[in-house]
Amino acid sequence: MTKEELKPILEVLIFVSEEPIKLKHLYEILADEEPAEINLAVQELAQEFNSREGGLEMREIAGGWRISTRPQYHEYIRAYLKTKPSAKLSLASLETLAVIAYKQPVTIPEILEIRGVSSSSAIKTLLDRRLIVPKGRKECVGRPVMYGTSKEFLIQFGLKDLSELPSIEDFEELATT
Amino acid sequence: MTKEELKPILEVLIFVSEEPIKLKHLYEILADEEPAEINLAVQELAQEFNSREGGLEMREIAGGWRISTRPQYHEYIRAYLKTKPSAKLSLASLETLAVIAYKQPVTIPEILEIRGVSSSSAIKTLLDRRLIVPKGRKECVGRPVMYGTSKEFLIQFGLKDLSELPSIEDFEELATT
Amino acid sequence: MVLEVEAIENGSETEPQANGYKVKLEVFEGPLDLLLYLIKKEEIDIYDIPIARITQQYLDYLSLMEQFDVDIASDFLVMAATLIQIKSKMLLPPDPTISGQEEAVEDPRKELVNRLLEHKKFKAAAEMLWTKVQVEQEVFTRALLDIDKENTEIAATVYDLIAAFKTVCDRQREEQEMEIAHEVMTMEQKMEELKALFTDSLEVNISRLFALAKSRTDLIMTFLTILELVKESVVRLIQDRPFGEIIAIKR
Repeated sequence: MTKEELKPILEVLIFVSEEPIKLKHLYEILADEEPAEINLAVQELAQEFNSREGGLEMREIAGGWRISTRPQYHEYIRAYLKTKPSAKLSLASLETLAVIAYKQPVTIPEILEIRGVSSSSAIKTLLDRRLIVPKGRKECVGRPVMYGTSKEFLIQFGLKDLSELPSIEDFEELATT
Repeated sequence: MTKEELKPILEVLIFVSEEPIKLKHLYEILADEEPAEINLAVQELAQEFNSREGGLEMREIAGGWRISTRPQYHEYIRAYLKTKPSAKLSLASLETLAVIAYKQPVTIPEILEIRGVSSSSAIKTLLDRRLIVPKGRKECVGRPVMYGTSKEFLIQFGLKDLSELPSIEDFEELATT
Repeated sequence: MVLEVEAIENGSETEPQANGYKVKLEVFEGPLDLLLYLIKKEEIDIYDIPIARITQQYLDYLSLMEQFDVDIASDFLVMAATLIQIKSKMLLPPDPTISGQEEAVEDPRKELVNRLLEHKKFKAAAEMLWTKVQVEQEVFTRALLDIDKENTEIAATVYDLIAAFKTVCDRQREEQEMEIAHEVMTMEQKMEELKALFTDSLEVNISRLFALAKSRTDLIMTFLTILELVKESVVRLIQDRPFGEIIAIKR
């Protein structure tokens, strides 16, 4: 393989590696190539990559090579993290939300009964994300608060109204056939 | 900010974003810049980035921008990451997916009509692989669930958006020969 | 047609010898696929299908499937009925009440031809998707960065929601079934269960027996049964020091 053929291969390997990739690893993957040839190609590649003066740079770090962002752009990364979409839910929150969506209005003790585990922190997350709202109190001992899904819930899950929620039956036939 | 100052910042943001980053999101982070200016800078950046002919490329996919490896280097990456390609979709699943992609939102009975065969297990596979999502219910007898393709579909099939799919009429010629 | 080849390889293909001819029995996705196959094999113009001939071949194929014990899906039988219906319509003489010039009589094959063409289009579209996914499977994105780990949770769609609800319901049902199953256990049954334990070992730590209990009721039953076993002199209990472990020893 020529040095020019080697370079893009080295570039992708450096890019996909979770840790800085060591030369030793590169020799292993490219076992047909001379280590000296690989060394030279990596050096040239890094020089070319960095001469672009782009936002990314290729650096040797902790005995390996990696592609990272140049330090001067850190504030934009912070700005990105702040605006990062956070419509993601943990499995516990998702299960709790599912119970509330399908059994609403429902109280915390009832959710505990159905899920078999305490759901207080999940309820807090769902309230913070405005996916659920309190819907009055249940007329029984202790008058616990009942919860239901919000308008925000419909928006995030792309539903016109609650009747659009698929039912268990809709999916049961899929699983059995 | 000049366009030349914008480009490395955009490069960094495209790199750090886990999902293809949407222009809208870039406008939000760079709120002081003109959207038109950002659009132009992204276009130029991508052109420059790709003109290097390195192992990486900047592409518009699923309505956003991302940096990924060029397909021709996959065997070296697999050798290094020791990953296997994910299981192939069956013919039945792909045909069902094609019907959903072109006829969305579409119900199971409608898919049956076109394919002439029950597609329940294919639908289950597609749902499990997140390629399709339920999209409400059809206002007709039985209110069946309608299905459409997901963002994951665009990513896995390398499409900018649904309009990038060749029109179904383009297949007419193939069908009659 | 790569896809077709693959489907055939994956399907249960048999090559039995029938009437001296080598018959290749392919498993088709559905009746439309079978029809398209027959049309292609016979090099027939899709717009002018000799319906009697194709119907016969279609039925022959179904009976062949039957001979080899391949389950025939109802979709195939529906299509057989449709073909026979079209065939009989075509045998009917033209309605004399309609004047010949109007040409108002629609070709009975028209709807079927449209369905076949539509189906073929989607088969071609499926192939296009197959090619695309092949390429994209060879594309990789960067490795996880530290900042990704701040949000390792799962993105959710309506399908995830119903799947989560189903998981919760299944779990609840299982728990209820377990409770019911154990509540009906009588003391005699519990006695048998514990005696069986003592056939394997001469001594058992009774805290282990309590740990095996699957519900509160089961726990109480275990306790009562141990007392009964002591009363019947099947086992004796010893404790080598105050507050130490209690061991049941077979007499």
